[in-house]
Amino acid sequence: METPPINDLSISIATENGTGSASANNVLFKAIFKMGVPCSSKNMFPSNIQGLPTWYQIRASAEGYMARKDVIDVMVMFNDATAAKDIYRVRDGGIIIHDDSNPLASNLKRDGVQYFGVPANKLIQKIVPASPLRIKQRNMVYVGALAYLFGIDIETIKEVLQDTFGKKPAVIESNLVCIQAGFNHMKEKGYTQNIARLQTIPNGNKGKIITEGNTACALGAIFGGASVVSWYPITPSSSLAEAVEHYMPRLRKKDGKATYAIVQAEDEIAAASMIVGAGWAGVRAMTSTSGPGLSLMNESIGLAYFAEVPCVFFIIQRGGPSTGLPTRTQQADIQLMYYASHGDTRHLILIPHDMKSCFDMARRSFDFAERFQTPVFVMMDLDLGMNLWSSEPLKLEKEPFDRGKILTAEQIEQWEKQGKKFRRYFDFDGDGIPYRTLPGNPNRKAAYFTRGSGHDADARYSEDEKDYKETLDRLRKKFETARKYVPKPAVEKQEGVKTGIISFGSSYEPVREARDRLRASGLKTNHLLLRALPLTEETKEFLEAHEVIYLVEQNRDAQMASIVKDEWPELASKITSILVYDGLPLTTGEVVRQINQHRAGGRKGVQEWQEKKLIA
Amino acid sequence: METPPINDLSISIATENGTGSASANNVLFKAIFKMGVPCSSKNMFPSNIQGLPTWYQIRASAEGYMARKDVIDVMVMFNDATAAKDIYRVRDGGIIIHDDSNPLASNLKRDGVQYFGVPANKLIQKIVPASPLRIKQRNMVYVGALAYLFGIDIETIKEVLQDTFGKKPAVIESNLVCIQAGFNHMKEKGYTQNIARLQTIPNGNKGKIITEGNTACALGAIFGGASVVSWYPITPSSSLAEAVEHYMPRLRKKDGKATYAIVQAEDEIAAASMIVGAGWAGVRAMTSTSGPGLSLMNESIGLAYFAEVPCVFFIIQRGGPSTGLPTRTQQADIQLMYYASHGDTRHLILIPHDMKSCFDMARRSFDFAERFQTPVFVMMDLDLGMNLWSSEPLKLEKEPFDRGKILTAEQIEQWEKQGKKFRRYFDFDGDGIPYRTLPGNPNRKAAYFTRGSGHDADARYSEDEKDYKETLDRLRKKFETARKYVPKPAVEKQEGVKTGIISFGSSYEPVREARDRLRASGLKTNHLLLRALPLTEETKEFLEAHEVIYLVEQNRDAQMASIVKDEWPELASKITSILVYDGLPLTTGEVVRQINQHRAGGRKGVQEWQEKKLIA
Amino acid sequence: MAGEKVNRINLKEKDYEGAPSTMCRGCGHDAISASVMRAFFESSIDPRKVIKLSGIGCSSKTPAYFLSQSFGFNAVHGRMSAVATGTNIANHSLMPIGVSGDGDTAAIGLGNFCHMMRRNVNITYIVENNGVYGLTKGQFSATADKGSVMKGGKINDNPALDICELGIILGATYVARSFSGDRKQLSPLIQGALAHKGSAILDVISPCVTFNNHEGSTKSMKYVKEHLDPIHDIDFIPHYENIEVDYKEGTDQPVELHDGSRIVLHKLGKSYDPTSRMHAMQAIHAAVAEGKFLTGLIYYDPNRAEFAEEMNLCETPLAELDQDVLQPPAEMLDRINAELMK
Amino acid sequence: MAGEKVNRINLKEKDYEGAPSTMCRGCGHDAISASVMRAFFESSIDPRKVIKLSGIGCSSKTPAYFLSQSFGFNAVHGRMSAVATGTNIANHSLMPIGVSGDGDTAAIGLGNFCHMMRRNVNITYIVENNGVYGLTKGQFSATADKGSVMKGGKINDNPALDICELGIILGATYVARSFSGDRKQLSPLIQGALAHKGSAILDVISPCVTFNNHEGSTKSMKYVKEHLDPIHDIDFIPHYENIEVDYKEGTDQPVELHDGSRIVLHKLGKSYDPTSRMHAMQAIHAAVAEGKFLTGLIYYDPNRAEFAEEMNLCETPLAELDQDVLQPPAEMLDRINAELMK
Ligand SMILES: Cc1ncc(C[n+]2csc(CCOP(=O)(O)OP(=O)(O)O)c2C)c(N)n1
Ligand SMILES: Cc1ncc(C[n+]2csc(CCOP(=O)(O)OP(=O)(O)O)c2C)c(N)n1
Ligand code: SF4
Ligand code: SF4
Ligand SMILES: [Mg+2]
Ligand SMILES: [Mg+2]
Repeated sequence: METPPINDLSISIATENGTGSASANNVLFKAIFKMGVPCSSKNMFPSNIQGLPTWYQIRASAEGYMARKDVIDVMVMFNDATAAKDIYRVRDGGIIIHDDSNPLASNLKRDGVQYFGVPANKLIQKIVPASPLRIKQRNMVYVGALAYLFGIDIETIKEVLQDTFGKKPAVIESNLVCIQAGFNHMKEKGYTQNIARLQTIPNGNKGKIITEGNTACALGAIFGGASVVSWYPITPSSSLAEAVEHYMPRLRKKDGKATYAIVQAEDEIAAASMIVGAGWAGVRAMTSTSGPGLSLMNESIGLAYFAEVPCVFFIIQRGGPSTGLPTRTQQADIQLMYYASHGDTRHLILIPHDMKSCFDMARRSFDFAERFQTPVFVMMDLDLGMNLWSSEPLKLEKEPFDRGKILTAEQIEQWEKQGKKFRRYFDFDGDGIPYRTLPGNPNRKAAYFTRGSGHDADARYSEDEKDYKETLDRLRKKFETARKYVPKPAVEKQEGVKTGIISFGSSYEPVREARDRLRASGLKTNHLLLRALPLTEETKEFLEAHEVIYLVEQNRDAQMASIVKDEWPELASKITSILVYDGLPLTTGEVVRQINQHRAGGRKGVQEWQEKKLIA
Repeated sequence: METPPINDLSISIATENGTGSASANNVLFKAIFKMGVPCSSKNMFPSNIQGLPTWYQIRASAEGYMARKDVIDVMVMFNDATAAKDIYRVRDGGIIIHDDSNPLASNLKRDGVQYFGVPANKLIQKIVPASPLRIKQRNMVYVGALAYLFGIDIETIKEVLQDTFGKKPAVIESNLVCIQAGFNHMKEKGYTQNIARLQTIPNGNKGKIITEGNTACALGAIFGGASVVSWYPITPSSSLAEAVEHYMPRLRKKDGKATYAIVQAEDEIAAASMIVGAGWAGVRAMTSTSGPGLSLMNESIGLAYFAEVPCVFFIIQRGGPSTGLPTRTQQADIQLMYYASHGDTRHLILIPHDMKSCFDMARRSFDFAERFQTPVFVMMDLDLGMNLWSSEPLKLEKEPFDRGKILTAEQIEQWEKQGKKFRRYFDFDGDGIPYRTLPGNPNRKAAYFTRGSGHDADARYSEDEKDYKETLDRLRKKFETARKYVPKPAVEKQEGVKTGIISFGSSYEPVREARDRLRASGLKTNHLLLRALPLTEETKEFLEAHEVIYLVEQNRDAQMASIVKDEWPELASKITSILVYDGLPLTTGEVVRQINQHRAGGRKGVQEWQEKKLIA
Repeated sequence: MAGEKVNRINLKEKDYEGAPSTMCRGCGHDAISASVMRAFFESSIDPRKVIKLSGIGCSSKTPAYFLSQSFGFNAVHGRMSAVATGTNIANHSLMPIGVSGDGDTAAIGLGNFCHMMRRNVNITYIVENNGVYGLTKGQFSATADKGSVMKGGKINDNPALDICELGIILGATYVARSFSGDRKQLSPLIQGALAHKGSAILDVISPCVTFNNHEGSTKSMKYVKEHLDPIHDIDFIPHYENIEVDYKEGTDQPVELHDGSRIVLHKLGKSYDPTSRMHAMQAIHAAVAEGKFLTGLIYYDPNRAEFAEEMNLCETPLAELDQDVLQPPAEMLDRINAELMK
Repeated sequence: MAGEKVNRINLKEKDYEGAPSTMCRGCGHDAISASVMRAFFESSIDPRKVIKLSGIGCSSKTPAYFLSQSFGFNAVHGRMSAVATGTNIANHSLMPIGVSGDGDTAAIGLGNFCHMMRRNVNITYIVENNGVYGLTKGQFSATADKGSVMKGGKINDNPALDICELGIILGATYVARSFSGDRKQLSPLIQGALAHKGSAILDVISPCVTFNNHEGSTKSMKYVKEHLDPIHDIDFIPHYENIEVDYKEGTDQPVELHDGSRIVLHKLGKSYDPTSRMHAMQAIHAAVAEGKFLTGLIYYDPNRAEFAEEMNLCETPLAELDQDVLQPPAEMLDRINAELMK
């Protein structure tokens, strides 16, 4: 019997939410991580609190691929409601683990897979004292079963329990008993499998952290000096604001007093209006929301754009339109962010793709907002924001805040000595960025009247057509200036390669793996990682340098492609969109599948294919 | 002395708002119209109620051009606040009419123009009894003065007064006295001028109506069966809702009871939500708003899109972003309408360009909304909506309402006999359009549960990835189906002509005149009038058929061009955008100027020029 | 057997049922749904004449769990009141029942809610009031008591907004409060609301078993607390029983919530006259002063016309009018054209 | 001469002036601006310590017409209360004065307005209440009296929303009403509001000379009416005088508006105790019952802490903190990294 692959495994755990599986899954994932095995997890949870199906998919990958694996090797079938479908989610030759306290229903039998039963229910009756908590412990049983089958040693699991519940020995105990029971049961039955084994890699994950993008953003914002945070709860953005609430008290107290203010607003319009007020008053202000909130914030965003007030919007994208799928992932709010609000508006967008860039861009977003005196978006999605990602530790670049062009009372005086007078909306430097003063500035010439209505360079009310056009042109010029400042795309390029792939955000990881697979199958590709809007020269050059460009995005309407077309139509016609929008974290396989499909059909085939796809 | 040009004249009347000039201007305009002379007027009013500058520009054009004329022949200088600027708005050789009750200030003198004084203030002291009304009558004096100078005979004016104030003889009297006084004064002084004369054209305007686009839309909506109207006041859209309020009682009563309901909502979010509720309940529902309201409506629009509820949004565009210039015109909400709300959304937009199309499209908009079970936008702008346009009479096409796919109780029964069961969101016909039932349908199988969250073909709550993707794909397919239904562009085409112009909405009239001027100067152009989104094949063919295409739009960011680029990037790269966005009604001259500028620079020059323009 | 019992229109109780609930076990919202079904059954209302409306939240999901033969519209967050206003004038012959939450109604939806009541739009509007945002995992809502403690220890420092007080001063014409577990009081109150033409507001205290967590909680369910792991406790929800109460008019009823905290209900007595605004306000204030929740029909105005009536709409619902009624004759347009020629 | 008179901080009255007004002549809003300037002058407040806020409307334009040395923010329609909440926590050392209208506050802004008061955000919030949307040409607002007639003859059939009543039940801590022309009463009330820490709501009746048009109007200004042409009468606005009143505490004052209609003001007496919620509500109801507007300081709560205080903010305004305070040391991040490794 040949030796099984090492550390290459995907496990999907199907349970009902509210039954306590999350902590079991967490223990399992952390244990694999502690073994030093590169691993990732994707949590596919429902939009309610208790009683609906939820899946937790863990991937162990010797090569260190973090994307959701497209095949499932092992299915933990602990939810009767979805069992009939779940048995077909596992690959041929895969394994199904089920609770055989009762015999397996006939409709849950299929060929080509191995069934392992573990009588979790029966076991907990014995070992867990009667209490509402019992069902919860049932989940720990499959942890033990998996540990035995794939070789996670109990010691590692103990360490994880220690790390997590250190302060609650009772919890450690009761969990361990159940894990042990699952482990022993498999052992006694002498179950074996040969599809994969997990093997400790010494120092494999040494120095690595595990966190969610929302946490990384929250920390970045705090270290970036965010001082007013106003938000309204909405999945999947709440956990960002709540992480800020969690860390602020430790990080931002001054002799017992807060150097920050967090407001749970009454709605998103209020949240946005509050940070516009706060940004105008001179603090670094932020909010976090998702699609529906973004729609509601449109008017306030336009006010910030036209009155030139710095503020930061963290947008954690979820399945739209409307309420859509609140607990599923998507990248379909791109155009709404970029063109947000009525009238001629264009906005700056930062696009993180991993934990480090979440932290760094969150921190820098306030520099951009203040430098350009405009709303700045940090574009996230549920996969990046709410799933666990392993990463190098977050690092604080020691650099001064860029507060942009703020004039103090003294500076105004000096200006006057030079015969120069403060004019709020005058383009002194020819870059479209005016100077601002902050309320409370004691200089009698510092005050100005801000408005969302027409104004002249001195912030006076004006309906004059020249004043109006000048303002619009300067705002556009400011936007053009920003192109030189925003983070440049990261390009991986080999001479002579004619196929390019463009990706951004949470698509980066699956695309990275897809490129390896394509290379293996004979297709070399270059890659450009978009990290910000507006687009920059690098992207233009990348388009010029390749014959076919695949632009991968997680939406239906090729929204990013549309923005590229707007900039360089003649080049953009080379683009073939890879569109995935089923709400699940993007898989490598889907990217590869679509790219191969195009190549099969050739360029024309591609168009047909896209046509078909759009209306398929 | 050579004879002056006949019926080719532009008069700009500068006054202060709230002083009663509007009725004087109205009398003057109507009088010229009654003479049979083709004429148009543009009202440039401030965003307050009393005391700010306002200009009323009348154009008489023998050739029947209705666009704002780029040169002003006569300036009625009745507002001291703007006089210093106004004297330079009039062309060299033009005429300035001023109130010489007091001597003309030296800073108001300039060369190259004729000054005619009329002591309006002094005159009204004599002829109008003391009352707050006196100042108002002062305006009638310049009406008389102009009548004398350009040959409007007093009889015609009397008729107009009769038409307008028929029920108030006192008003007719008091106005006439002042007009006469102005007339006589010029006569006594023996003033003459030679720049233009107005001459009666028998039956010139016979059978023509004068109205505003908002009125035409209101009538169209009423005749289209609009039954629930919910709106929140905002310039320049209020007059549309108010016209509906004005006409409904006459047109839509059934034995004393209303067959309609009009609600002045508490805000735009409520207005939009109300019509979504009403559309779902089965009536033809509409709202009207402008930029800020559109921004606020984004969430409800997304709900209507995803839950597939018919409703109509009249968007009267004004100067943005934010509060911007509420009383100035623009076409800068195009992208926000087309992509409104978060997630993957695309919307149907109808684009009227004259009074007839305002009426027809407003009426048809409900057919499209119900046929496609989706929000429909009617894209207007302030120039089209609030200025007076002369037009052929509005005509009611006798055609049945298209209520789309609505199933009655009986139909459901029949279906069942055929073994077919009603499924709210199932694509029975392969066109992406499902069948719907209306609340109150007595068939026990008729009811369904509507939601903005994920659902399956039977309107059941679903988070399943296949259900979700199927819904998104069907919605896109429905949108593609709509391409075959929406109004096609109107194309004026000559073989062999290589230059094309694309325009839409209020740009049509200036472009029509611009094409004549360009032809005169040797450039033949073909023209395509966009009348709806999504774009259709005709536009593609037009792009293919021409070497250079000028796309005229009244915004900064070439928003319509961006949508064209999104459809056909390789063709769109031929487009050169003509962008005008100073908030004033588009002039022929500006269109011609920009086109010639491009041709001078050639294709390359064009790009540079646009670059410059964007960041100028 | 309930299954056999039929009402005046020959429908069984199960004819008023809906899809299976997805609420947490023991959630007050399910108890309210039960009272809603009971009320419709008792009042013998034809489900096909009813429309169900809601916003977004756990509470707003519940209309899917009763009256499956009725049309339903689960709108967006906070907009049920505006959507209801629209459906109401579009078809005034339908009977609207709306279910919302304290977040949906008193936070994002507050403005629209107030204006709906000002217009006295005809609706039975139930606020399933648990003081938290359940669906987004337990943040405070505007009706949370000042000083109450959230899972995680955060303390609420804003005063609670009183839905009934608001209803009374804004023009609602039927204002009542009850408790989710008091079916004997609640379902008649709902029947009354359904019979009433105008805005009938029911503020129903409905404990959230998962996130309601007042200081009392430390005292309660010791064992569970100790053994719940701190990070993931929201991931596990013990199976609670619905709390039922049954007490006399004019009396107090202390209620122990799932987390061990206590509230006191006071049921209005027979003598109480609900037709005076000032009395109603005073009664509420008095109860609050004693730390009690007043329950029962607190305010009632039988005289004010509902919105659709104020609009002077024709008998036939607008939604049922045909083109021949909706489209004026062409001659009318000609007449208007003539006017526009002057 | 006023010009020479200086206050405690050596500023002249003209140091409190702003740009020329663009209101209609005789508009109540201008009279209120005058009282605002007077109040700031009398209280000797440094304009550089003040921020002016507003929404959208004629009323909301007025902050440009006073205190030109103060920073100002004319926000979007209905959002002043939320913007003010943000500015307040960003820099609690500034003194915010907000001017809004009845449309801005009671229609589109109602929800945010209520929540601002619930939080007791520190602000002097003036509602220039004319019962109409002035800037959009005279539609009814939510504070228009039921039954009042609009230019064009439309009749309002919704009850008027009472800003003061709302303020009292939602937690505002200083609630007063006055009349634009009553400078003697108004400017001290404003001074009191400026001195108060918390949400101070002033509901100031401020006649719109152009669009206020109650039934009384037929009786009034006969000559003008007859000679105004029907279509364009909004295009002409006769020059009205501002209506001034001056009357004793505890007495009534009938006021004839520009269009001939009449309202009756009743000024609270010295004996009145504003610190009881219930009394305040009763006083308002009593006056309404007699068809009068109660004026004066109706409710006052000196004890409740303002929002910024509840937030436990540091002395230095957040807006004045530097990077060394705002950015935690790198070691803190290392510690967190360590935690995230478990
Ligand atoms: C515009 C918008 N903002 C935020 C959300 C997220 N959200 C969903 S439910 C909810 C609050 C629900 O609270 P409540 O109305 O009290 O209902 P409960 O769950 O407590 O019954 C929120 C904020 C949303 N769906 N839409
Ligand atoms: C979002 C939005 N909707 C509508 C408008 C149009 N609008 C401007 S002012 C106003 C109402 C003003 O009424 P009020 O607040 O009472 O002020 P007043 O003019 O009466 O002093 C409206 C509806 C707007 N500017 N923004
Ligand atoms: S979270 Fe609370 S409100 Fe929501 S279903 Fe569970 S118990 Fe009910
Ligand atoms: S319209 Fe009314 S509110 Fe506005 S400025 Fe004129 S008088 Fe004042
Ligand atoms: Mg709740
Ligand atoms: Mg007003």
